Parts: sequence; structure tokens; C-alpha cells
Amino acid sequence: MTAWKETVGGRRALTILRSRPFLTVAIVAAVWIVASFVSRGFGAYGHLRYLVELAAVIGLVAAGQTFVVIAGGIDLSVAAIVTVSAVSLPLLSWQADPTGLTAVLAVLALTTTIGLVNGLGVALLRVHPMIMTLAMATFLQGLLIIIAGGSAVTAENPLVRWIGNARPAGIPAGVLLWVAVSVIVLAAMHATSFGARLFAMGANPLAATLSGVPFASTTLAVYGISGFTSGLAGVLVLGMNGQGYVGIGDPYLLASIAAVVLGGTSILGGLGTYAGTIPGAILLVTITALITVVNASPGWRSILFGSLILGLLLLSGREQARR
Amino acid sequence: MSTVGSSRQAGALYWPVQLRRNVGVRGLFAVVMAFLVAYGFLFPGLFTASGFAKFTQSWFPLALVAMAQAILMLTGGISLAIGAMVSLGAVIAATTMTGPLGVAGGATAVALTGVGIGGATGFIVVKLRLPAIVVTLAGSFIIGGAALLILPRPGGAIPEWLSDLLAGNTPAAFVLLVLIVLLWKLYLATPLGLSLYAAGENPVGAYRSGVPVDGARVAAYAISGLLCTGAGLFVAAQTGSGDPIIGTAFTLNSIAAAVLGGIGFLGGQGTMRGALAGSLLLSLMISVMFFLGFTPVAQYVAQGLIIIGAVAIPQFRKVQR
Amino acid sequence: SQANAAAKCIKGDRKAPYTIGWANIYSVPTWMKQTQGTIEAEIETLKKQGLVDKLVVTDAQGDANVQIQQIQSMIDSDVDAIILIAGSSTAPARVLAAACAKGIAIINFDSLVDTDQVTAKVNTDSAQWGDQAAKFLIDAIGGKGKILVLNGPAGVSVSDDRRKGADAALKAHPEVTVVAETNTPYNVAPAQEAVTSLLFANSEIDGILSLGGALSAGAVLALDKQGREQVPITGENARQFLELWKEKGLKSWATMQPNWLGAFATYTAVQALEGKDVPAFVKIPLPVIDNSNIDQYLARAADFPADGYIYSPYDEDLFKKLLAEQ
Amino acid sequence: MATAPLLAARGVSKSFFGNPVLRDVSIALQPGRVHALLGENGAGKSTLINLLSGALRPDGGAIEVDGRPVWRMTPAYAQQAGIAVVQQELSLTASLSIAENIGLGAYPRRFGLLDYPELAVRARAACDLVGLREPLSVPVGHLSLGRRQMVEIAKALYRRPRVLILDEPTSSLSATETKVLTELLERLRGEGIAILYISHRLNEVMALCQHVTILKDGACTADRSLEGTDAGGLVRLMVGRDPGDLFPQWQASVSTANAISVRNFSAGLMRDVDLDIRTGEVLGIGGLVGQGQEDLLLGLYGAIPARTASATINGASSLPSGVPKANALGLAYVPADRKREGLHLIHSIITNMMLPAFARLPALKLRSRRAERETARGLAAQLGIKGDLDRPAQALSGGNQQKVALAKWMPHHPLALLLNDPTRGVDVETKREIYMMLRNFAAAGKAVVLLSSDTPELVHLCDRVAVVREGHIVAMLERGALSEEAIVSAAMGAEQRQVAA
Ligand SMILES: Nc1ncnc2c1ncn2[C@@H]1O[C@H](COP(=O)(O)OP(=O)(O)OP(=O)(O)O)[C@@H](O)[C@H]1O
Ligand SMILES: Nc1ncnc2c1ncn2[C@@H]1O[C@H](COP(=O)(O)OP(=O)(O)OP(=O)(O)O)[C@@H](O)[C@H]1O
Ligand SMILES: [Mg+2]
Ligand SMILES: [Mg+2]
Repeated sequence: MTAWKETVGGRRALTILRSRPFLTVAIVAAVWIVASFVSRGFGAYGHLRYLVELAAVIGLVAAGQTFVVIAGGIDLSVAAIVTVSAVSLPLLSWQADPTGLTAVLAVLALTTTIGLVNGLGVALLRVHPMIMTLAMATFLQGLLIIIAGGSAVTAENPLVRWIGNARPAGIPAGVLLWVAVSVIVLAAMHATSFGARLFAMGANPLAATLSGVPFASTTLAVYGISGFTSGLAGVLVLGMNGQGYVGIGDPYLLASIAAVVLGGTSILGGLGTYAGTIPGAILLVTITALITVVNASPGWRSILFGSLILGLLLLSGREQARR
Repeated sequence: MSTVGSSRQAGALYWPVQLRRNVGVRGLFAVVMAFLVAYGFLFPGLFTASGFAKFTQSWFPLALVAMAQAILMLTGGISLAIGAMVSLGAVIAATTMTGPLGVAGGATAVALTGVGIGGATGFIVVKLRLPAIVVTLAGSFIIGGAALLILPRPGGAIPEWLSDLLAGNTPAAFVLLVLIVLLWKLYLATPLGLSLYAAGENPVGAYRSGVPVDGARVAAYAISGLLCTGAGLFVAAQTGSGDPIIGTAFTLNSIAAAVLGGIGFLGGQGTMRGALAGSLLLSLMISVMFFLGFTPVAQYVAQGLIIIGAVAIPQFRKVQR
Repeated sequence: SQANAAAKCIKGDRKAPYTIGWANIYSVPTWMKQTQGTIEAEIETLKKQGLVDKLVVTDAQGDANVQIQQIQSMIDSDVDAIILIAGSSTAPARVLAAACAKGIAIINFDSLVDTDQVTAKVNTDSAQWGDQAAKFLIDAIGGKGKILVLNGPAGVSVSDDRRKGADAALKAHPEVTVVAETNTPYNVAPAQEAVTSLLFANSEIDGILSLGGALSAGAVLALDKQGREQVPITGENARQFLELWKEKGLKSWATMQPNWLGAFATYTAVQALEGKDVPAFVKIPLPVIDNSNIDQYLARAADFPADGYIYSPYDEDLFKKLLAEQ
Repeated sequence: MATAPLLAARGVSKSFFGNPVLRDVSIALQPGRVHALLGENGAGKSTLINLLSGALRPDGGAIEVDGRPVWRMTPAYAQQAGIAVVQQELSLTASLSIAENIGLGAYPRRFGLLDYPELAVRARAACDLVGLREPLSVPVGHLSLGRRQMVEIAKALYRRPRVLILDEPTSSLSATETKVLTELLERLRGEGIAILYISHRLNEVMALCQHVTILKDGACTADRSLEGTDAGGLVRLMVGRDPGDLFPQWQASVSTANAISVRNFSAGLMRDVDLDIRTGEVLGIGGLVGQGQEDLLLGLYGAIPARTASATINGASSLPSGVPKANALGLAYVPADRKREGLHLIHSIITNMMLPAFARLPALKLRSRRAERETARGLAAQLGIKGDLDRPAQALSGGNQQKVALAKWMPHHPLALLLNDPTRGVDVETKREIYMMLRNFAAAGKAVVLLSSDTPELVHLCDRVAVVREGHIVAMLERGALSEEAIVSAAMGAEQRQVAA
């Protein structure tokens, strides 16, 4: 009867069933099913597809955040980076490039550089990641005062427009982008030595260093990746809204951290997987949408939102003991 | 076993212990001192009674939330609900104190709310073993929602005399801060208080040494909650009213102050004096930049540089040596 | 000229050229940046007239507590006037009283503080905003139907006032039902997200009462992306919304919080310092944008940031008239 | 004996996640007796004392105090009952002072507040017993591992126990400190205290203990007086077969070529040291605990800043600028504090073993889980690490953790091994294997630097021993001149001269 549990395949299946990512997926499914009973339109295919599209933005930001958190850091500059990306892209219009790709690449190079600077501060100046990235977010606010509202022209970028609005084969382009990024992220995280170094750095930086893990370059890479994925999220959110504005990235700071942690990655570093962050992001947008359609005063909505997160956490979130 | 060692030697334990704890934060202290001097130089009015009063008043709530965050981080926890707690404290104070409860009743309600919510949060985090960061994130929505229910828009009132007492031209805020720091020292001199460090850094070892690890951590959450709603009460008095979202910015600022002050994430690392110095730096910076006549762009850039510098420069000196 | 200073607060030895303090709550958003632009332009004019020599700008980064500290610093450095967009409708009251007692002219505009310890307040009427918007919408949907209400963030007086302003008109038309209501920041993305979910949950929507900012643009995008018919919608002068209005041929109405409120507050401050009698409250009539004049607005679009607001034209005559009218 | 044992376990069992670790084990601690608890790594010794001290609760069986079963043993109750434990894994808090650590959980109070004067008096007394002379206000984080172990012992003594349990208290202590401790325990035994003593150093056990309980795979295989047993007999009881010699027979394989050579080398506490390490030799580093020996290794390894007038390291002419550089030069370092510096406790054993490989491979090279598993299996077999390799390293017993920390370097065939107390807490059988490995390593023409607190190890295994005192190498003893006395007196030498002067 319980014999299947003893087989290798059975053990593996059991591990998956008990894993945090799977639990989070199950919770998302449960919330969707319950919500579509409560409100019929909620469970419509189009709506769920839209939720996943929204989650793609959080998912992209949280991709970099997952790397950073697993490596034992945190990136508080993601929101500002998303905004910088979405606001500066319309300012760049290379007439020579009708696809708009050059402008997108230029912006991604910019945001990656911002991330690398974060990494430099953390790795070389030894500034605590929270302080470094918070300071970076402050810098970027100053930068935004200079660049925001500076353009009197809307530069229509065809590529950005496509990413934000196209639906090849009925699937939003943003979701396809997210899938592609997810595959790369999961591979880098779990199938390369780079990924293994991150986990080691997060779990015990001292032991990792003494084992020869190149601390500085790995840290640099991790924050660079976070800058890159945040920049990508900025491109997507710009496409979806047609217009960038200051503050467009604001929701993604807490959302990215919440998605990471709801997905089972330890905020202390060293444990976790992007496979959990993905349903974590979807869960967040689902709950947000859910409280939007509930008729209640703002105070009660806020309470409901918090209670739902807390309740779901109770289902899935026991911290593993460490030390 | 025989008792050796002279009592003279023994009496001199407390202060050396205290002195040695400055080690990690000396660099920060130097930076803070430099800013204080600069501020005094730019604004000589600082040394008048009212100048000093106003300056400490703007620092005071940040100092309290920095302490509130630091206590939690010392136990290996963290709170993202600091801002919401401050708002709730302010809102409760502004709705009760001019009502039938009066100032005493209102203050009691504020304190009980702080201890109650803090304790409940601690219980959830510690006993149910849930990650503090998400519990308090969820908590921030629940607590913020409650503040909105009590006061859907800014309003309420604080008795004029209380506002004048706490935030008039008196050094009340400074006296209160000194008192709170003394209470903190007193708490750290209790077995439960000192256990904070052990419970944060080496919970297994502490448990095996007979330390009530869970109790120490729950108590830390309760104290933290009290400090937050207390800060809310002060903000209400300072502004003469309640605002359901007044505290929002305190969440990130409290973390910044604590980390700037050398409090580590993993628990048991850092000192309260560091967190206080961190909060003082954040507060001073705003005024100093004003008197230097910085434009907003320069304010943002300088602010970023200052907080990086305050952490990096002492580090650098350490490496050079 | 200070001998006959009649305006409230102003005291002491205040002579032109004046130092003006601009206590901003947050200078990064585009609306704020545009507002600052009108202030700086006005300051330039006043400098040429020898009335002002310095503008001191603070940015509270959205934190009402920091704003109080910065106003305190302005008091400490004894500026002649403070112009202020408040981060809270109650919090700065006491520090403003202190500034007033020190004899500093205070002109509070846009986000007002519940206090009379200021020289003057300058603003549009939020309740009227809500009322006019509701009346337009009810009219546009023929006096009955299901509507969505989009409002700014909860806990903020402006959003609350606009919403309350709409109440009377909505009550008067029981056949207009509010099927759903939502609070988001005054931005496109969160509005689009909320409206999309609300549209899925409510298959029939006849109109959208949007109470400002870029909320309307978000709603229009949400309808468009779902391939649904556009419905009558109210809004504000956000460039993106006005362009969508034209592009989609919306049945719409918009008003605005003109950015030149900043220039006007500066002007008022200097007038008060110069001893002119300024009214305690200058109510700015709400400029209305509708199909009759939207083309005039869009014709000037290129002069405004893509994510900015196209405000109505202004000049010194307008300011004089506004000060005289009250 | 007529009197009831002060503390006893009766037929206790314990399993973790369904794996039995202790099966029906009994032990009785009598006053005035030092009771040895022996067994291989992972036999269940630490688990048993965790049961005895209330840190864990048994699945079956009972814990008795003064002959009466205790319904629910907790650390607090154990403390009341006068039971004190020196944990194998230290229970200290780095940011608290020595005194605050010693008193932790049992502070003297006055008016509810911690009574610092009283604490100072009592902590000083405890420190004096173990010969700990640092100021009581020093944060424990500033102490070396060996000194921390002394604090841990002082912490137990502070509680004035009736029953004192010591789990490998000497694992990072040198002969001198060990001697202080041994004498202390003798005295405490005379005062009628019951002592339970765990150690993998059998000569200590032979010298100190009267009674022995031996655990094998979680079951009790012997419970008898030590009288008439020798070390060999103990090993036989532990491993169930005839022991060979602990130290291998070996031929000197030292060459004249230098693997590492530094002049005027300074790092951390080490000042202006000249040192040549030859290929094919095992160079021992000895001395009292915490004289800068560790900084010597870390400096050579590029892990802490170091200065030198000239250096040759496996052909390169400068010190490595960082650990990756050092690895590339063929250096490998095994730290003493395995928990903090050696292992990723929350990660699987495999991952721990593969980490140096991950660090050296190109970053984007794809991993082969199968190859990793093969390698890890090979290493586990070589070092006798049993059980599922997917378990987190924290589930391993202390000695087995040490093996993992050593094993991870083996696949990389380093040219020079820098070892910081590599047999700390390792059982005799494994020690023998490690010794064999080190000698074979040297025989293959590589260099081994063996920093050790275990003096016999230095005597029997090393070609030369450098004795460090106060940041200087005060003696370089050649093989012919090696003896425990020679090492100890060199370590104490300067002090003796001072006394003489
Ligand atoms: N540069 C400084 N900036 C801010 N506060 C300072 C500074 N130097 C000293 N202090 C003072 O230090 C006191 C903080 O108390 P104390 O140093 O005793 O902290 P603490 O409770 O000892 O922290 P811990 O016990 O966690 O080490 C406050 O009175 C604070 O004003
Ligand atoms: N918390 C735990 N979870 C799972 N397994 C554990 C745990 N603690 C110990 N074990 C297992 O129990 C067994 C006994 O461990 P224990 O620490 O008691 O051994 P030991 O005899 O003290 O060994 P050593 O000499 O190496 O210290 C080991 O196989 C170990 O892997
Ligand atoms: Mg203290
Ligand atoms: Mg053990």
C-alpha cells in the first residue's frame, strides 16, 4: 500500500509533493478555484491569463531578487531600476533602428550597469547589501528628477509595444518572455557551478570563501543579473502601460521580496529556488485581484489582503530550523 | 570550589563590557559627531533651548523605531510592520485622548495595542515558526487596515497641553529618549534582556544553557510593538492630530538606521547605541543638507553617498590597518 | 511696504528681495516636476522685478515627518515665505503655526492643511470636482446604469474629499448603481490592473467615475485590451488620457489641478509680503476639458512631457484676477 | 554500589526522522567517578548526553536523577538538578563577554537585575579553575577556538555541578591546557562530583577515567571498569576487531626542494617568520592554543592580508592574493572550526564535498549530478562516512563533519595541504585513515602542514615540528628530537626563561 513510497521514483515524487514550490502551486490553484466560485468572471480564462501576464512583471523582478537573496543579499533598488528603465526608454529613439531593439539593449545595458555598481559596493566596499541598494535607490531618485518628464515626445518603440501587447498563439508576449527567462534562470541556478556558488555564499560566506569561491566576481554577477531582470521588467511594464512614469516601479520592491519568500526561499540566503518564486508571484497578483473585486472599505480590504497572506503562509511556510 | 578574585576587580566588570561594545561603531560615531559639529556650525540656533528641542523632536520618533527594529534584528527577526504600527499608535492616540478615555486612558490604549500586537506577532513568528519578514509584511496590511478603519482620513486631535509638553519648546523628547535608553540598559541588565543576544545568535546553545529562548524573542516583539505605538503617540502629539498613513516611511528608515548602526541580519550582532547613532545620522543629514542649500537632486545624491560612506569608510580603515 | 502688511502671519523686518522656501513633499513625480517648473519660471520673473533673490527647495521624499523637519529648518533659517504642498492634511499644522508666529508668509496649495495659521490657501475645490464629475457621468449614461468608481489612495484627504463630493449626485440618482469601487495610487498601471479584474468580475459596466490623475488612462487601456466597448469616463488632464480620448473617440470630461498653482502660490506669497491684502482662501475655478476644447489642449501637447499634464494657459493677469475676485 | 547514581539513563532510545540513533542504552553516573563514554563518530554519544541533559527527549526509556525517574527533562530542570554540560558544539554567543557567556541562563540577580559584581566574582572563580586569564569583559567572538572551549568549560564549572558532562572538551586544546583540565577533573572527582567524559584521545581516557561505557551504532557494547584494560583493548571494544597501530609506519620522503618558502612573513598575530616547507614532508605546527598558528596558515592561503619580504609558493614568487589564487597554486586549507568555516551545514553532504569543484570550474559549466554523486560516494567510502549523502551536513555527527571538510579537497590533488587540527573530534579508526592519507600524500612528493593541538600526532607523524609562541617560531624540532616533552617545553620555553630570569 505504501510500497510506492519506497521506490526511487516514489521517493522523488514524494519529495516534489512536499516541496514548497509545489505547495505554492497548489495554493494558487486552490485560490483560483475558490475565487471563480465566488465571482464567475474571476475564473475566466482571459482573466487568469491576465493575472499571469501581470505576474510576469513581478516574476522578472523577482528573478534577480531570487539570485540575490539566495546568495545572501537583498536588492532594495529593484523598484527604482524598473522605473529608470521604463522612464528612460521612451527618451531613446534611434531612428536608424526601426525595430527598437537597439534602444531596449541600451536600456538593459544601463540597468545592468546599475546592478554591477551595487555589486561593487557590496563586494569591494563591503557595504551591507541593504545599505548599498537603498543608497542606490536614492541615487536613482535623483537621476529620475533629471530624466523624468524631460521628453516632450513619446517615442513609440515597436519592440516595446510588441512585448507589452502582442499575443503570439494566444499567449501574451510578456508571459513568453517570462517563460524564457525562467528556463534560463532555473538552469543557471540549479545546473551550473555558478548557481552552486550562490547557494554556498548564502549559506556560509566564510566557508565558501575558504573553499575558493570567487566572492567578488560572483557578487558582482548576482547584482548585475538583478539589474538586468529589473530592467527587463521595466521594458515589459512600459509596453503594457504605453507610457512610463515615475513611480511605475514602486509596487515591485515589496512584491519581489514577497514572491521570493512566499515561494519558499529563505530570506537568510542559501536555500530556495526560483521554481517557488514563480507561483509566489502568481499568488501575489491573484490575492491583489481578489481583494479588488471584493466590495469593502479600503481598511477592510487591506486587512483581508494581510490575512490572506498570513493564512496561506500558515499552510506552506514553516521555516526550516538552521544552525 | 573556592571563590577567588577580589571584589574590586569584580565591580569593574560592567563598564569594561560596555566600553568594549563601542568597538564596532566607533567609525559611525565619528561620522555622526562630524555631522553634529557641521550642523551646529551651520545653525548656531541649535544651541538654544528651542533649537535643541526642535532638533531632538524630529529625531525622536526615528530613534524609537530604530530601536524597535534593532531589538528584533538582534533576535534574528525583522519587522516590515513598523510603519503601520506607528500609524496605528498615532490614530489611536488622536481618537481617544480628547474623548472619554482622556490622556491617561488613551496612552494606556496605545501601549496595550503596541504590546498586544507586538506580542501576537512574536507568538506567530516564534511559536508557529513562520518567517518574520512575511508575517510582518502581512501584518503591515492588517495593522494599516485597522488604522484606516479607526480614522479613514487624517483627523482627530491631541490635547493642546500634551502637544506643548511633548513637542513644544521643551527638551521633553530628549529627556524621554534618555529615559528610554536607561530603561533599555536596565532591560539588558535583566537575564531575559541579555538573553536577546544569545537567542539571536546561537539559539540552540542558548536553549541548552537554560535560556528561555522563545520567551526572550516574544518579549522582544512585544517591546518592539510598544516602541512603535509609542513613536506613533509622539508623532500624534507633535502634529496635534492623527493620520492613518503617517508612519509609512518609518519601515524602511528603521531598517536603514539599524543596519547603518551595525545591527546584523543573522541575530545577535550589533548594539543599540549603533542603531541610535544610525537614526541620528539619518535625521541630521536632512537638516545639514538643508543648511548647505542642496537642490533636491543634490539631496538625493548626497544622501546616497553619505549612507554608503558612513558604512564604507570605517570598513576601509579597518582593511588598511 | 511692510508697515501696512495686512496679510496674516507676516511680521517683522521683511524687505524685498525675498527668500522663498518651497517645501515640496516629493519632487520626483512628473506633476511635481511640472509644478516646480512653473514656480521657477515665476521666480525668474520676480527676480527680474527685484522682488525675490533666492528659492530654497526641499524634498521630503514623500514623508510627512521629514517635511515637518524641513519646514522647521526653513523657520530656523528665517525664510520670508514658505510655499507648501502638504504630505498630510493634519500633520504640518503645528509647525505651520510656529512659522506663522515667526512672521513667515505661508501659502499652502494643492494638498491643504487643516489649519488657519497660514497666510493663504490656494486650491481647486475637491468636493466640486467630485460633484461635477459625477454629474457629467450620470448625464452621459442617461441617468441610470452600472458604474465603477476609481479613486486615489485611501487615507488621503484629497481622494476622500473628491469621493464625498460625488455622493450627493449619486444619491440623487438611485438608478445609478456603483457596482465596484477601488482605491489605487493616482497612476496608470495600478488602475489598469484593478479595472481589468473589475471588468472580468462585472460583465456590465455603463460608465466609469474616475477621480483624477492617470486613473482614467489606465481604465481606458483596460477596456481596450479586453476588446470591450469604451464607456463614458471622467478624468484629469493627463496627456496620455487626453490622447487616448481623442484616439478612441471617448465620451469624456476632464478637469485639472493646474500646475500653475505653484506659480500662483509664489506670486501670492510675494504679493502678501509686499503688503497686499490676500484672501485667506483662493479658490481656483476648475478648468473643464470637454469635446469642445480638447483639440486646443492637444494642440499644445508637444510642449508637455509625455507622462505629464497639459495644463491651461496662465499669465499674470489671471493671477491678478484670481486674487481680486475673492 | 549502594548509593543511587546521581544521573542515569535507563534503556533509552532515540531516532531522528525514523533512523534509530540510540537503542535501549543505559548508563549510570556515580559520584566521585570519571566515567568515559566512547564510540566511533556517529555512535550516538552526543545524542545520549543531550538526552541526559534535557536538550532532547528520549523516544523510549527514562532519565533518572538520584534514582528517581524524571517525567520531563529540560535544560532548565537539569540545571536545577546540578547537571552541567560542556557541549561538543559550543553554546557560546560571540557578541557577549566572557563573563556574560559563563553566566548565561544562570545569572546571579539582585532586584531582578543581573548582579554584575557577583557575576564577576563567580565567573572569575570559574575562569581561574581552567586557567583562563583574559579579562572577563572580552567578547567571546574575539577568542580563538581553543580559548572558547575553555570558556565553555568554565561555563559548566560556574554552575557548581554535581554532575559534569564533557563532550570532547579537549578536542582543540593542546597538551598544556589538557593537563590543566585533567588535574581539575581529578580534583572535582575528589570532591564527589560525577563526571561523564567523552573523548577520542584514548590516552587521556586511560589516564583519567575509572569506568567506561562504549556505544557502537547506537547500542551499548560495554559497560565496565577500566581497570585492567589498555588503549588497545578499548579500541577493540569500540570497533569490534583488533586495532592496528594508531600511527602508520613511515619512511621519510622529504626532498630538498621547497614547496613553500617565505621570509619575514607577517599575518595576523604572526610576525616576521622565516619558513621553508619542503615537498614530501609533513611539517607540524605546535604550541599553546592561539599563539598565531592559525594566522600563519590563513596568511599563506591568501585568506587574510599578509606581508612578506620574499615568497616562493609552488613555483610562484608571491603570496596568493586570494583564496582562488591559492587554490590555483595547489594550496588547500581545512579549517578547525568546521561549523563556522568548513561546512555549509544546511546543504547536503554531496554539495559540501563538491564545493571546491564548483569554485574552480568555469561558472557556466553545466553540472553533472551523476558525476558529483559518484565522486562523493568515492570520498565517503574512502573516509568511512556512512549513510545517505543527501542529508544536510548538520545531521552528521561532529567527527563525520570533520571528514567531509577534509574530503572535499581530495579530488583536486592539492600540492600542499594546510591543515588546521584536521583530526579534531575524529574517532581513532578514522584518525588512522587520515594519518595514512597524510603520509601517503607526503610520500607522493607533496607538502603537508599539520597544525595540531594533539601533541602525539605531531610527534609520531611529522618530519619536523615548528613550535609557535607569541607570533614567532621559537623552535624547529627535527624528527630525531621530537617528543611530547620537547614540544611542550618549547611551547612554554619563553615563560620558563622569564621565570628563571
Ligand atoms: N555618536 C552617538 N550617536 C548617538 N548616540 C550616541 C552616540 N554616542 C553615544 N550615544 C548614546 O549612547 C546611548 C545608547 O546607549 P548604550 O550605548 O548604552 O546602548 P546599549 O544599550 O549599550 O546598546 P547595547 O547594550 O545593545 O550595546 C544613548 O544615550 C546614545 O545617545
Ligand atoms: N538533529 C539531528 N538530525 C538528524 N540526525 C542526527 C541529528 N543529530 C544527530 N544525528 C545523527 O545521530 C547519529 C549520532 O550522532 P551523535 O552526534 O550522537 O554522534 P557522536 O557519537 O557524538 O559522534 P562524534 O564522535 O562524531 O561526535 C549520527 O548518525 C547523526 O548523523
Ligand atoms: Mg546596552
Ligand atoms: Mg558527538
